[in-house]
Amino acid sequence: MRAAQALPPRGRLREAALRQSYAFALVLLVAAAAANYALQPNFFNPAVLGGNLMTYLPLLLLAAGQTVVVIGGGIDLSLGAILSLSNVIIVSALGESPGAAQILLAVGAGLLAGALAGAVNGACVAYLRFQPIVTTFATSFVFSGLALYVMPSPGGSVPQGLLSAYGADPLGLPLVFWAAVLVLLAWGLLRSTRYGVYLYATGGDQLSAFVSGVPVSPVRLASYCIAGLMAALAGLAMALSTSTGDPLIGEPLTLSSIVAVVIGGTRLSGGQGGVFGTILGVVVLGLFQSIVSFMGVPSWWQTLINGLIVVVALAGPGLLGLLHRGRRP
Amino acid sequence: MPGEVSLSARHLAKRYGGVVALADGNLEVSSGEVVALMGANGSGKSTLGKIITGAVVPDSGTLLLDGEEVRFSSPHAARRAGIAAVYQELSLIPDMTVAENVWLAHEPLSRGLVKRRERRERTARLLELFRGVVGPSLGPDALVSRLSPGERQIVEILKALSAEPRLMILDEATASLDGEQVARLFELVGGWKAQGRAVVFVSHRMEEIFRIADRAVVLRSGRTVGEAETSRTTEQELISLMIEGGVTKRHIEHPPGPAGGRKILLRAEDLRAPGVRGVSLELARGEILGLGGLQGQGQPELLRALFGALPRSGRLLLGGREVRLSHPRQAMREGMAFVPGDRGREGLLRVRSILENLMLPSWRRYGRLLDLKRARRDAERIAGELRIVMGSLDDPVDTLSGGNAQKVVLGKWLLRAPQILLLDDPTKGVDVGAKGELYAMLGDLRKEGVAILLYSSDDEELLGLCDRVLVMREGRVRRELKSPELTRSALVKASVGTEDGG
Amino acid sequence: MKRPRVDPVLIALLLAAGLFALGSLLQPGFGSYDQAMNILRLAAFLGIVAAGQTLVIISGGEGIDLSVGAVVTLGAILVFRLGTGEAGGALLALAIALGVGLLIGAANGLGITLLKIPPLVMTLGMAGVVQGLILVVTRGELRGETPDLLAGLVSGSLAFGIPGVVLVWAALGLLMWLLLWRTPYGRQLFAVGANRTTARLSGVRVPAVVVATYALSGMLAALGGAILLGYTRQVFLNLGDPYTLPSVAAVVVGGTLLAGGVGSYAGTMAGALVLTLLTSLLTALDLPESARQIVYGLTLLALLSLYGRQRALRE
Amino acid sequence: GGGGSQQGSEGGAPYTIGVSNGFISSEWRTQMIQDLERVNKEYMEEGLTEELVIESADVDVQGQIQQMRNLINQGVDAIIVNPNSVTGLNQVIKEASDAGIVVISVDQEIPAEGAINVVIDQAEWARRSAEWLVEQLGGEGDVVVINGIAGHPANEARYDAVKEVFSRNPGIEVIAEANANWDQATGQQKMSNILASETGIDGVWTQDGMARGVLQAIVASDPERFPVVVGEARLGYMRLWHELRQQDEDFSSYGVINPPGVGASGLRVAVEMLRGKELKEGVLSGEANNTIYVPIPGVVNDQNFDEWYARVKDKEGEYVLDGIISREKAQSYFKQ
Ligand SMILES: Nc1ncnc2c1ncn2[C@@H]1O[C@H](COP(=O)(O)OP(=O)(O)OP(=O)(O)O)[C@@H](O)[C@H]1O
Ligand SMILES: Nc1ncnc2c1ncn2[C@@H]1O[C@H](COP(=O)(O)OP(=O)(O)OP(=O)(O)O)[C@@H](O)[C@H]1O
Ligand SMILES: [Mg+2]
Ligand SMILES: [Mg+2]
Repeated sequence: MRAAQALPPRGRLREAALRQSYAFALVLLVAAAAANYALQPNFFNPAVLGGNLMTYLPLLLLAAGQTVVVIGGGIDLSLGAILSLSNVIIVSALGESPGAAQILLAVGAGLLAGALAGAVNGACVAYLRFQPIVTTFATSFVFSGLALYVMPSPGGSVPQGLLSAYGADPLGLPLVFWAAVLVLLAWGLLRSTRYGVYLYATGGDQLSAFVSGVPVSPVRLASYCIAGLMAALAGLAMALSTSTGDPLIGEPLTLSSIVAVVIGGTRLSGGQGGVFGTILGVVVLGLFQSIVSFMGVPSWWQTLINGLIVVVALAGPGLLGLLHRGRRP
Repeated sequence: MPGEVSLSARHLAKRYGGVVALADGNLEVSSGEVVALMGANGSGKSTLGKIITGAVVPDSGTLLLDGEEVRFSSPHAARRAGIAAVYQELSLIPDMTVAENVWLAHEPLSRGLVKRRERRERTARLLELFRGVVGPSLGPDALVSRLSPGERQIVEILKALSAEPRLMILDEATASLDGEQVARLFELVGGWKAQGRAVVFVSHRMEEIFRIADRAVVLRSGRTVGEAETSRTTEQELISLMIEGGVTKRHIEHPPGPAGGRKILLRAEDLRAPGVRGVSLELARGEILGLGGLQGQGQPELLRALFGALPRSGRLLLGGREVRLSHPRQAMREGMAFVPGDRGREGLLRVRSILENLMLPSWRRYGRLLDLKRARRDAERIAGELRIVMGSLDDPVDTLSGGNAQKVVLGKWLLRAPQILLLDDPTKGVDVGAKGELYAMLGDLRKEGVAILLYSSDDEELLGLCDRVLVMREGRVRRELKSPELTRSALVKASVGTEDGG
Repeated sequence: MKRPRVDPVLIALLLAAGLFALGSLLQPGFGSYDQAMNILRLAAFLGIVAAGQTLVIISGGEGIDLSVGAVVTLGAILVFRLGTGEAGGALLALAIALGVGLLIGAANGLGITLLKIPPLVMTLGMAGVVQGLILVVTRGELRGETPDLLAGLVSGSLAFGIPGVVLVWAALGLLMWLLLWRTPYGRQLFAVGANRTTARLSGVRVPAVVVATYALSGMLAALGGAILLGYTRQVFLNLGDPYTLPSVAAVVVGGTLLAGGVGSYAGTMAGALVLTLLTSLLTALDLPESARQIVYGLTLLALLSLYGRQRALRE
Repeated sequence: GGGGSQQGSEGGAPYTIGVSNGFISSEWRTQMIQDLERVNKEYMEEGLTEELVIESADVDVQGQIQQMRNLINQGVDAIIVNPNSVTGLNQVIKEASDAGIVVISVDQEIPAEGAINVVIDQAEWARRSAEWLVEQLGGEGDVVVINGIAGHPANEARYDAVKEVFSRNPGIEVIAEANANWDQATGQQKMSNILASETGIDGVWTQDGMARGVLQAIVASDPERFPVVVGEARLGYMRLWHELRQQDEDFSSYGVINPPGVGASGLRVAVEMLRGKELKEGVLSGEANNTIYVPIPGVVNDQNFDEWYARVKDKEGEYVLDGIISREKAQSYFKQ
């Protein structure tokens, strides 16, 4: 530690950069963007880029919520199901040609459902002390069952006005950019509150946090509620982008959200990381998929190559660590 | 100036399943008073403390604060009532900074947002209290995970202090502190006393109790069995209260010289490892070699490096043959054994049975298809030899008290009949009774020709047990002491470096 | 801390009996001998697939293996493709499948120990890679045949109408018991799950044990695939997918702690039985799919409440 | 090929055609891709098309949108898409058609503006086998239904048609119903559960992709009398059917072909459109009036079983009986 004190300014900068959990995600982002550009220069055409970024929005919202839960020391396998549930509730409540009040009501109902679903998870984990992975696996059945009950098969519609709002690009930047900025602002605010400190403390060491006076159970409960709410927002984004309700739409996103969180540098065991990294992780995952398309490999190889890229990305920090260790005397 | 305070705990009881942690805990403490809470391992001191701070719910009994009955639903509630504690198992979050930890759950706020700048400043002010006895790296922004145990202990104390408590409980808060740090803490405690705060002080170090406490309350098997003013009692009296059946020897007599000719079993030359900066030493058959010095001077790291648990450079010779140990397993094959310093985290498998803990290093000696009968016989034999007090070998090791748990850690190595035994502060948090037994055991092993390298944070122990003591400072051996130079004052001088030998 | 411990295996078995009784009350045919054997057979698949999962979860360190589904599929495909000809060919194919499963599992283990990738995402990524490999190698054309040996073993019954696969399962149970309780590996596995530092300082080569555990998990998943093939007699690209998360659930319902260091395969066997009974009961009941999912989820939650709970912060 | 050559005549050739497939873990989908590649080769040899640009991965709706965007960026002239969502791709399809790209949705009918659906009529597909089942049972009997994924549009369309057929025959009672997610192993498990707890099953209606498992379960239960089983037109199922026919003359089954070649049919339509042809009046129908229903290639029944079986029995593994419209058929949809 004394050595750290004596580091020259540049060394300290590097040290600071390395300590940022998202440093590696940033490197991946640059690399993936460069690869995309090399393979398909067209990719950075603003319209194209904007369109592509828009597709990341639901996962971005979902993974941001997942990050909060993970930092708090949990994990949520039901977020995809909550997304579906909110999605079908919003679309069903919109009805045929809703007025402004009804739109608000529908969106409100969807978000409330998401937060409530999160509260159920949180209550089971924080107060009944069930293990998070299996608990949320179990509740994911409950939520997707409810989604199926609300809307047995895809349908409904979203009014054109809302759809065009979703496609709008205020100040020439796509909505997803503003959404990311908003999410980051909200996250920054959350981190600056006492709750933010509590969240990291709880994820870092529950017992220590508890004896230090952190209300651990309410903190965990709230983290699941926030995730549920974010999943509901993702469900709304999904409704706006697909213009319909679908009871199965969220399921494939759950595990991707966890991968995005990890690639973004958040530690799965809790207490470390952040939403900024996760947003990078989401974009990186999306860019990976594009790389595979632009490489023009035969379709049979696409899944394998995509899988390998993801594994290599996950292995990156560990590989660097190995090399680093190898260099030390 | 904190207001007057008086706390009275009456007939507190707490059981965990079948274990009675506290049967009848009584304690009175009021403003301007330092009360020592004493008792053997497992006598319920920590439990009593935790009930007072709301970390544990009592099964029965009452707690009166300023004459009124209170019931704290959480440590948070207790802190609001002016009670704060330094817990025996530290309560810091490793990946947060010192400032974040100190102010956890009572951060300075403005409009709902944490005032980070103020938090830093206030932390820096608190750190001033320990200026001179901690390294310069201990600042508000340092990550707790990078601190030494002593520094963490200090952060923990500051954390309790930051709440400006009227009543402060220090549960073995000095366990990881060095002499200077203890002295500084005691200065502070004196100040608090003068300010009218009340302090409950838990320690196994008798000398500290006589230095700081006004009164001592003694627990035995979960019951308050007596109390005395420290100015009117003696160590022996307190010990006889703590231990049923009366007096135990605090130290073994200085053991007789090594049997037979001097045969070097272990020789290290210019050993370097993280925290160790070039150590050379020789350890002979039938010798107890002590490692002394202030805490955090590389002693545990040296032991680990010798045991192959830390990467190292330099030469290591066992019985004259150079070896390269890159994993503890290899050291074990060479007849080495290592009792780590943190029993719970490094010495035991807490959720597994006593049998499994004892057998862990030796399973492979029981065949490909384990001969469980033989394993059980061997485990029973060693448990008997060490007089481990337990229900059955199949109980989780968690059911044992500290001293008995430590015997399990030692026992698992004795089963392998090691030739070289490395011990990292083996009596830390072990009560006097068990300490005595451990000392006797080390004496026996020495007689059998085992070479023992012992690090202890307790100078008396080094003086009482060792043939020679190597005093370490900043990762190097600064001085070698053997009788007649091996005295208390020489040890202290060498530790703080007023007299430099290296 | 001597708590009167309720044996999770016993609870799970009682639950299974309870569910079976409930089933026969609600649905007349449910209590039949045939149905009992049928459920045992179905439970055997889940149980065999969950064997490796049990080891992985006991090994701690957030251990979980989400690649089992993909490896099950791959195992079945390999046996299907290579296991032509008579019994000798089938055994060779089986050996190759197990070997490939072992390698995949070892790769998981190396990623987790050497590269420090969290098990959940490492094995998830591996599932993607394995699925990709399957596509590259087969190009979607699944040719081959099911060795008679396997089909006979799984579907044939040896005595009292007990399906052969149930006996295979029982034998595996015995082997797992021996592995966990009577071998140095087993004891070291528990030690590694309970406390890695202690284990290392007691001479256990922790990374080796972890890699071996994931390798075993991969091998057992491949075995599960081969046995499942005996049941379906045809491979499909997503044959194993439905087993991944239920295998985790079976382990947990069987009382093994997700935190590691505590657990048993007997518990997993009972857990597999409980989950299979639950699914069967819900299939037999005349409910819309939405209600089935809700009831399944709620029941799983109720099961978790029995002993899937973590320690309280404040006792 | 340069993008946006829809209006161009043959001069725009060779055309680049993109394929977007969002689900890979099924035999049906892999065969769809193979059919596409095979048919495209035909056109390539004539210099009409380039190598296909195929995007095939397990993705969610957003991932498929990205797939399509990538195809647009690569300047393809047409996109064949098997959509993961009925309306989710509306926006990106609009983008594509604004860029002059021909979009053909295969397998799944979607209402998107700018897309032409080339599909079989799922309701009709299901109705045929349901009607056969009712007829076999003489309008009376206890029936078990094994469906695909609850909430999936194709599943709902099919089952709605079946329910409608059953409702016209009050003697038919559905005594058990399960969702086996178009997964053979799950189908086998669900069916064996039902068999163990239900007695007196007269008939089974199931969708494709699970029927072999369902039949296997029935065989394993060793029934005194086989129920009448609606099966699937897939080689795996037919092998079992073949065995059963040899053992038991009365065994009766039925499989309606659900052709993976519908993707290649879509390709044929796309090529004609790229060549500048215009669709005839009245060819399009369906809810959004943008659908070409290609004929269901056929049915395997007890009468023609041997003929079909002889034709396909040397194919590999889980071959799905197929059908691709001929070039002439495709041209017949267009004005000359
Ligand atoms: N959470 C717990 N669960 C079960 N038993 C416990 C628990 N905490 C304490 N005990 C048991 O209660 C008894 C009293 O423990 P306590 O920690 O209060 O002792 P202590 O006097 O502080 O001992 P030490 O000097 O070793 O710190 C011991 O037997 C201990 O094993
Ligand atoms: N895996 C094993 N299986 C069977 N016997 C073994 C095994 N390992 C060691 N043994 C035998 O057990 C006895 C004790 O061996 P040893 O003292 O080397 O144990 P160890 O050091 O704990 O194990 P290892 O040498 O494998 O690290 C010897 O006879 C040795 O051959
Ligand atoms: Mg204590
Ligand atoms: Mg050996």
